Amino acid sequence: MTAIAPGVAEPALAAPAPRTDGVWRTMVRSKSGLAGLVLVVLITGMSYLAPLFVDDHNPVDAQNRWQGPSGEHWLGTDHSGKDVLKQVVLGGQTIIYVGFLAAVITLGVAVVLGSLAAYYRGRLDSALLQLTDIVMTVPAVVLLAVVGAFFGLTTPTTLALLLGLITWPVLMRSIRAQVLSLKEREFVEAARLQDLGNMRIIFVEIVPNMAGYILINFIIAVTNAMYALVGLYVLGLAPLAGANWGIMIHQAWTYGAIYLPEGRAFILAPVCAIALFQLGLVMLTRSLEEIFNPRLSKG
Amino acid sequence: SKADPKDDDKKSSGEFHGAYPFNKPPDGHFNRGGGPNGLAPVAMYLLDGPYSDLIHMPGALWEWEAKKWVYYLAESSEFSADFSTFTVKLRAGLKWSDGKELTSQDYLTTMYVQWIQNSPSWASIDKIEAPDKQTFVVTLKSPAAIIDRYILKSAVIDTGTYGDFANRAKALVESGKATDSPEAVALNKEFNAFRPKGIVASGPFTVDPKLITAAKLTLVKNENGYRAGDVKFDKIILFNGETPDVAPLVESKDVDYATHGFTPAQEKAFESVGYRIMRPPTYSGPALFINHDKVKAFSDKRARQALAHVIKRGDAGAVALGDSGKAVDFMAGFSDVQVPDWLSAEDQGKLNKYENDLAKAEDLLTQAGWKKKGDSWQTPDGKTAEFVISYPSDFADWSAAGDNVAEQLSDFGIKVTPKGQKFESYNPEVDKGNFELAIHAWGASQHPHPHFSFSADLFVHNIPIARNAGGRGMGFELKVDSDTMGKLDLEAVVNDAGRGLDEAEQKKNVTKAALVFNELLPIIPLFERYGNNPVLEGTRVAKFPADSDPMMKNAPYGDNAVVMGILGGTITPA
Amino acid sequence: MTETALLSVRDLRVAYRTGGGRMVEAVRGVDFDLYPEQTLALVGESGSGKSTLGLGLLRLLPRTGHITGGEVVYRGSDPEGTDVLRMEGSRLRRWRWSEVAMVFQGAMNAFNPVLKVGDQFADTMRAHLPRQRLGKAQVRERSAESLRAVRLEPGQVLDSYPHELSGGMRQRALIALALILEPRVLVLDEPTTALDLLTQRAIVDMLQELRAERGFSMIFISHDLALASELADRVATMYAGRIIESGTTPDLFRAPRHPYTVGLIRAVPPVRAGAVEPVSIPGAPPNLAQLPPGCSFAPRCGHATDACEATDPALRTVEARPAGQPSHEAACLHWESVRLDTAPAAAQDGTPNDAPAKEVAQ
Amino acid sequence: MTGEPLLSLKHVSQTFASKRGDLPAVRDVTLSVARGDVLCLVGESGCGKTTTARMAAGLAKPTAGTVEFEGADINRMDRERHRAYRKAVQFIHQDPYASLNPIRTVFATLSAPLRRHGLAKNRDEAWEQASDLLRRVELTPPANYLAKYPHQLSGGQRQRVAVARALALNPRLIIADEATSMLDVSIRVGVLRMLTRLREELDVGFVFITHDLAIARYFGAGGRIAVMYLGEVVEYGATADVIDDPRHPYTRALLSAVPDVDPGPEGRRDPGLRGVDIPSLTALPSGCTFHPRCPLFVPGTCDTAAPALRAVPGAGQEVACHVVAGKAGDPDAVGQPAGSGA
Amino acid sequence: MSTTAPDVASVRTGERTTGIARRILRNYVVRRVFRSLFVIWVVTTVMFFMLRLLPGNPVDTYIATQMRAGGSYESAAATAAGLFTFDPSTPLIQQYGDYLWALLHGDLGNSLTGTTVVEKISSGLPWTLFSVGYALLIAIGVGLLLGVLMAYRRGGVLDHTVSVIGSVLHAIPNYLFAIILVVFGGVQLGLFDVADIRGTYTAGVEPELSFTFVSDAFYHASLPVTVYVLTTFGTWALVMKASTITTLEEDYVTVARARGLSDRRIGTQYVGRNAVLPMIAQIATQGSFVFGTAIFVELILKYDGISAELFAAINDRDYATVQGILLLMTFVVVFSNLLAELVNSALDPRIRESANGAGG
Ligand SMILES: Nc1ncnc2c1ncn2[C@@H]1O[C@H](COP(=O)(O)OP(=O)(O)OP(=O)(O)O)[C@@H](O)[C@H]1O
Ligand SMILES: Nc1ncnc2c1ncn2[C@@H]1O[C@H](COP(=O)(O)OP(=O)(O)OP(=O)(O)O)[C@@H](O)[C@H]1O
Ligand SMILES: [Mg+2]
Ligand SMILES: [Mg+2]
Repeated sequence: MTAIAPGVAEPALAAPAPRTDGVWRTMVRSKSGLAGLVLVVLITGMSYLAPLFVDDHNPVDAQNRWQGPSGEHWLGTDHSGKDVLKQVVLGGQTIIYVGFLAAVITLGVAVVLGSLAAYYRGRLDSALLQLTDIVMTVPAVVLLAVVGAFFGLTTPTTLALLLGLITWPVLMRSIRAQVLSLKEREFVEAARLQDLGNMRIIFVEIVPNMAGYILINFIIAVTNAMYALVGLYVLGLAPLAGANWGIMIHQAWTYGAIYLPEGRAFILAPVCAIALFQLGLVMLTRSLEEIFNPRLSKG
Repeated sequence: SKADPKDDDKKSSGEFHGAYPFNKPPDGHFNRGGGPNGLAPVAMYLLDGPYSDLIHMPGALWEWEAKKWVYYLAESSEFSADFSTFTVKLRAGLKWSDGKELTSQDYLTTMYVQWIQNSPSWASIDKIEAPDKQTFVVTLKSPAAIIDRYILKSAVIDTGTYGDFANRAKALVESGKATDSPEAVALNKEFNAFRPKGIVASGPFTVDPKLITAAKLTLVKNENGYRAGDVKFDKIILFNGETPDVAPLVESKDVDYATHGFTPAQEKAFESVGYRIMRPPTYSGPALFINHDKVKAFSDKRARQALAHVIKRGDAGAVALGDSGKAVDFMAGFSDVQVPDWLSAEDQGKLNKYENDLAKAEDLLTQAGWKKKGDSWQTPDGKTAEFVISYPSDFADWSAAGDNVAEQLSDFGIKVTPKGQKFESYNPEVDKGNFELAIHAWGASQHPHPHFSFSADLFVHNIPIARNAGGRGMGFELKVDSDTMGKLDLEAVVNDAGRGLDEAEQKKNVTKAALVFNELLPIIPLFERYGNNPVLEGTRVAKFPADSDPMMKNAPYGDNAVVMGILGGTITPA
Repeated sequence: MTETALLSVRDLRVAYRTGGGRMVEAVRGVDFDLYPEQTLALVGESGSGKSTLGLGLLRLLPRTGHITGGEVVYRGSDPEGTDVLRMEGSRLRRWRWSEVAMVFQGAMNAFNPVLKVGDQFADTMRAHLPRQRLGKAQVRERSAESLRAVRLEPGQVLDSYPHELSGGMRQRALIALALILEPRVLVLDEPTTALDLLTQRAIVDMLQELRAERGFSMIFISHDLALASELADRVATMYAGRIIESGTTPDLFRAPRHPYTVGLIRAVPPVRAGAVEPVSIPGAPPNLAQLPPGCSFAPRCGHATDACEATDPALRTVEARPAGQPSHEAACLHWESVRLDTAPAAAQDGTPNDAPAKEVAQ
Repeated sequence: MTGEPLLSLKHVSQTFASKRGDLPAVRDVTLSVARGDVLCLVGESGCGKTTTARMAAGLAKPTAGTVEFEGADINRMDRERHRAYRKAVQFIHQDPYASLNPIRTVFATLSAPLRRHGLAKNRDEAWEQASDLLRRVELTPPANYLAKYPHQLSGGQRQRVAVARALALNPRLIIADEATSMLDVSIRVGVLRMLTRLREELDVGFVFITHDLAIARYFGAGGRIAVMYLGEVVEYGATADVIDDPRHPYTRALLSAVPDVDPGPEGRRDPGLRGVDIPSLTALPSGCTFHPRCPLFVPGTCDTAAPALRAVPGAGQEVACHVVAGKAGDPDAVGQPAGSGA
Repeated sequence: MSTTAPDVASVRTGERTTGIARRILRNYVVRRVFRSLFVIWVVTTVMFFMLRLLPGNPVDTYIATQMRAGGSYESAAATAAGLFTFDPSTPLIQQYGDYLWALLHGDLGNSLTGTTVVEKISSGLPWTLFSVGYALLIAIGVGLLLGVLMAYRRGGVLDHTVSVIGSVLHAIPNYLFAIILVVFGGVQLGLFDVADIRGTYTAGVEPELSFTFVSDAFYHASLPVTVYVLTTFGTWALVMKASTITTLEEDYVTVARARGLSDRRIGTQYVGRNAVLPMIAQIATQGSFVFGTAIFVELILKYDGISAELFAAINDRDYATVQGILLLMTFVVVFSNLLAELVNSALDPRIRESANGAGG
């Protein structure tokens, strides 16, 4: 929502024959994929494990506001004299949680509705298509403002729910397109001929065939949700409770950290944290793409 | 690597670069309306705020330190001995920018248009007259301390443009119609839709509609205007925008003076590129509001006093505004600067200054029935003390104060979670009473009289006025029982403080209100906000008033010292 | 036929890069000569490297494919010959299609779907012929002529988009396009597999007429032996990236000497009554990434002996002929005992053909 | 051939709607097949073979006519009978690469119908039965194959798995749509033999679709054959009769177009068609749809009335041709190819 | 063998076919337009009620604005009291009815401040369309070009650089990027005059079709355009790369190479054109992002477009203005989708015929 996003990756209709063997090998073989994996694991690990080791008390120190990086404060202090590094280390949990949960919701809704619509066609399909048209047309800002005002958006879970519920239509459409083509595949017809049951056909025979596509879009959805969350803070639609990267960026922004050489760490650190996490995910996506789309694999 | 030629470039003869948000057409328009400075112009008039005094001049502006008027369009003013009338004498030979003569008739026009707009000034006006071209007489219904301000600070508008409306208003006033009569309402509606083609100015500057863009507004010289000869600048350029939009322009030295609420970080950055920071008092600031209806744990005044002892108000101020956030000392309900003017030394001594004292606070809480359990406090009803503090996330200083208070209290053992919201949704929530703790404003920056401060502290977000928003605000009952003053009606006391013209009587009521406020602490003022206005000297503007200048006591949003300096010819091009 | 060969291929090797940095050799040392006005048929099962060989000749391999060795010499106007593998840039570009053109396996997709057929004809001509010689009308006239030669209605076809043509029409249009610059060699990669019988028949007949008329050479790639036998003067059988038998058409179809060729012929059921029962070759086509040592056909071969599993036999001359005429050669240690009518024992009892005859890793 | 027809198509038609207009892919086709019987459908690409097969398999509803299973219309059956029909009639697709779900093992593919229809109560039973099925399609030992994914199998093996799946529900009729055309020459015959054996051993009926006359002849030996052209059956009869003694000019053209390794003494005959291009289904020629290409074309007759399928005196099969039906006995003597001069 | 095309074949259904086809087509277009109108109506209605559910009122927002600029609460409150033409007491349903009725008459109503909504929209819209359109054009152009190059040299330096830079830049929210650009590029490095470049054009330049004005407009647009382009081109490049890779594998590309066509011809007409096809729909959906994403950039750079207008109107609870702008946006979205369909069928002959085929 904060950038012109061409949206979801193109449906890659090549049957994603998963190469059960060598997933790990492919992953490790590609240097960038491995780097991505390491980044993601490191940052997630830091965000979730650090609170176990780091004292989360980060006292205000009104005398030491906007200190540049020093031995005591590696990344300096913020507008209230709090240690920036500590905030970065401790501030990833919510963002990552919201990103993942929102992505799960987006994907869940998109996959279920998309495959049902494509499989059953008819009225259900056109109704759902109409719905996506509408949800996509209503500008997210307005939707967020209204829903935000009503649901209070106080917990990460409600935030994730909201983000998820807003972002599903684009993905739903491409899942639908994929299922439309998959359901014409002969193996689906074969399953129908054997009366295997529609639900089983959809969710056991068809959907797993999009696993690669779904996984990749899941990752895209995670990164989108993370920045949408930051956008929510900046728009003032999500209450600024607690401390996380999004709130840090918002504070750095409102307190004008960018103007102060000593304050730049405060704004750059969370931006970098998110950017690195995202970069990690993107690089990971590339190897995943290779795993799921053998046509792309190169030497 | 800033090249000199660039700086030279900016020096171009006699330009003053200010910054203030304005409304660009088509939203912004040229219907100035009849309001006094800061009061009731038609919504979305091109330019609110102090700079508009350069175009539509008021009769006079106030010098806060000297406590006297500096006369502009007016030559003098006085109350009759029995305070039944107030007379303004206009200068002779004043001209509008369209060449017409500026007379007391225009004052009539102004005041009648104010009537159309339902201005509070008419609350105490009975009748207005212009016996001759230079004289304007107001007959008062009831004497009010503030009527002279309403009248003198009104931006005078021209009869050529607004005369028709004024005449129709006059007819209604004379036929005894009230402002809520259907005719008046219709007239008001019509007036609000009125869109003059341009501005007819009385001051040394006017607006060329061609020179308005979303980015900046250029005020050009009005040679006909009063003081046009004294003002040394040819042009005033105002950059549009709020704090984050304007900050880069300041940083790049494109702005000579800005009144925005900059953050300490920005302020520091400005200083490093050569700005001086002026710190005029604003006579107001953020306070901790408590929802008395909802949070019973604080219904005991000792609990509130304990809070005041816990919170390091200086820290909150420093975090929020750096050097411009000064801890409130007297806790009298109005600005520390003004306390000596209104309270005797003895009464000042009676004020509890609520020094930072955790032991005292614990003591008070224990007396109030709180219990400490481990690191955290329990309220008298045995629950762990946990509260949410709301604040508008878009006001950097308030949200910093809110965060800081939350942390200080949490460190003390009262767990407080911050919750930032956009002001637009936050403010109505407060008025509806949907909060536990909140940061909101105390004090008054427009008017020097403490009546306005108390009104802000006790009425605006409390039962008397919050009613308009459909709630009880902080729900503090104004009929109080105090140790110092016994039982009394605070609402009446505050209103009385602003009524009448007997200064001694006013002081008595102000003192009463101050002492009761100090004891009961319905709200806990945190710090007083001083301006942190960056000024750039030597580039386009030679000098701004020194910090020691008495004019620096003027509230920048009420009677702006820089605007007055430009008008007076004391602020000059470099 | 005493002329020199138009195209000489020696020890050509093509490998594909596959995942994991591995290479798969799809063409493993192929030799042949193509003489003017001659048709060489390449037959073999799916995956035996026929298309790869064809693409390799024109240097059109996909990104992952590489020519790893050998040489291809083309003797068009220059009797010295040009080394195709050394040609680069615009020389290569101009050589393609004007000297050697190719009709592809997936002709359905050989035309750009968003350009009219006529524009694609024009594109081709403009890329090769000097601009001044080509007026709009000339381009159209030449295209029309070419289309008429393949019995298409030029007025209709030139203004159509590819999808508006039926499969057969598209295939013929592609042949017309291939012939428009009058190349000396035409490589046809299974030009009719996707088409039905009657269309296939029409195209084959037409190719024969055109060849008679214009005298180009053809390399005809197919897995349909019967079709190959109708069109070709010479046939080469490919198996696992190599030519394992080659000779004149009667050599291969009347007296094949490689058990694989024999198997292929015997696997085709005849349409006429009274012919012998078809028999399939046991086992599955080989996996190029894991070829057995020795003869790659040995695991499926009824004649195989221990020797076959140890040595990979080179082509041996079955019947020598003078230069310029194809000798009959077979790459089998036991060629002397192989006969079309002596069926290998293994296949006769109907051993499931996919269950490996000998334990071969899948 | 033998017994009551198991499945019969009665005057079925299928018309698709397209942007260019109605597309009559199958028109008024009547065919039937009994247990253990084999019916081959042959014809050029696009003549409606697959569409007919899909209607027979219940994958598409005919726009006219009925498909009857044991005498009852399959589109009007109650649930119970429809279920019985589903189990009894199975379908094998052309492409063994597409008809197996790439992400499911052979065992998963085979056990799904077994479990779903209660033929196997638990995994062990399913495993047992799946092994039996594999043995039946000659994939032995089954344990080698059950855990494999389709991409680990060769084309022939895959097609065998597809057959095994079709056999899972003990069908009485299998509809095979070009079931061997994607397979390599060298393994095609193996699969055909296996299917023949099933037909013989299990008494399964077959509708076998192919465009390869040689295969039709080989697999359909002893059965019947229907030659289709532009959605209609133009010749229908015993395989031997039709192939060895074709009567319809279209069938004859087809047969003469078959390439042959060893064309025999008289060489290949020219199909003698007047046109190469198949007319579009959206703009069908009037009268006999074959008349624009037909060497026997008689103006005034062939381009006005559509011929019906009729028994031809002196031959076992039925033919839809005005000319052939009119001049019985010696089709080779039928008048001059009328179109050649025109 | 005779080659005559069906000579006597009196085509059975010739005339009728075209008639039917046209009818279906007309039908289809009609259906499509009805669907679009339905979406517009639903969105309009949903928005109408949602807006009114927003807490707060114009007075509070006015106060907030004043305070953010540094004014005090009390002064701002006094200024704002009772000044807006805002009557919340009318029943919602009646308001809705009035709204629809006015809308049917082409009247978008007046903003809170009395300006007509049409006037507001026409003052902001051209600038947003100009800047965002211009940026989209550049971003898509550059992105597509890079995408094709990346696909050709897959795994090369360019591929990796653009991938990394593109995804990092895309990851930075554009408002943050805008302020970074202003503070670092303008203030610190002095690459441009921060004060001068703000706004849509220089005060005093007559808005007319003159060289001065047009070049001035481009000059002022350069900052927002830079932001939009830098934050989006990478994604376009990546999407285009994927699409190109697929296209490169198509047979007709190999055939084109075999035909000896020049690389340029192949790159544009054979690869590029086909690779762009699947992206057209995606480009169209940008219509909806156009307004939504420009908000902060327009605010920060004081670029006086419609997005800033919308955001301000939402904050001001200026219902009529918000509704007006949203209606416009809905139109843009719906019609850019329609347009995409048209463009797609213009570029892709296959779609022209089968857009509604095989519905079976
Ligand atoms: N792009 C590629 N990357 C990797 N391997 C390839 C590629 N193209 C072909 N191969 C492999 O090279 C071998 C030869 O393929 P080729 O297409 O030349 O066979 P073919 O004889 O033409 O088969 P068919 O009859 O199916 O067309 C096969 O094993 C195939 O899997
Ligand atoms: N779902 C459909 N929608 C529209 N037209 C269809 C559809 N299915 C088939 N057709 C058309 O119906 C005609 C008959 O198709 P069908 O698939 O039955 O032919 P076929 O004989 O099986 O051909 P092939 O040998 O190529 O498989 C063709 O022209 C085809 O394009
Ligand atoms: Mg091939
Ligand atoms: Mg078919």
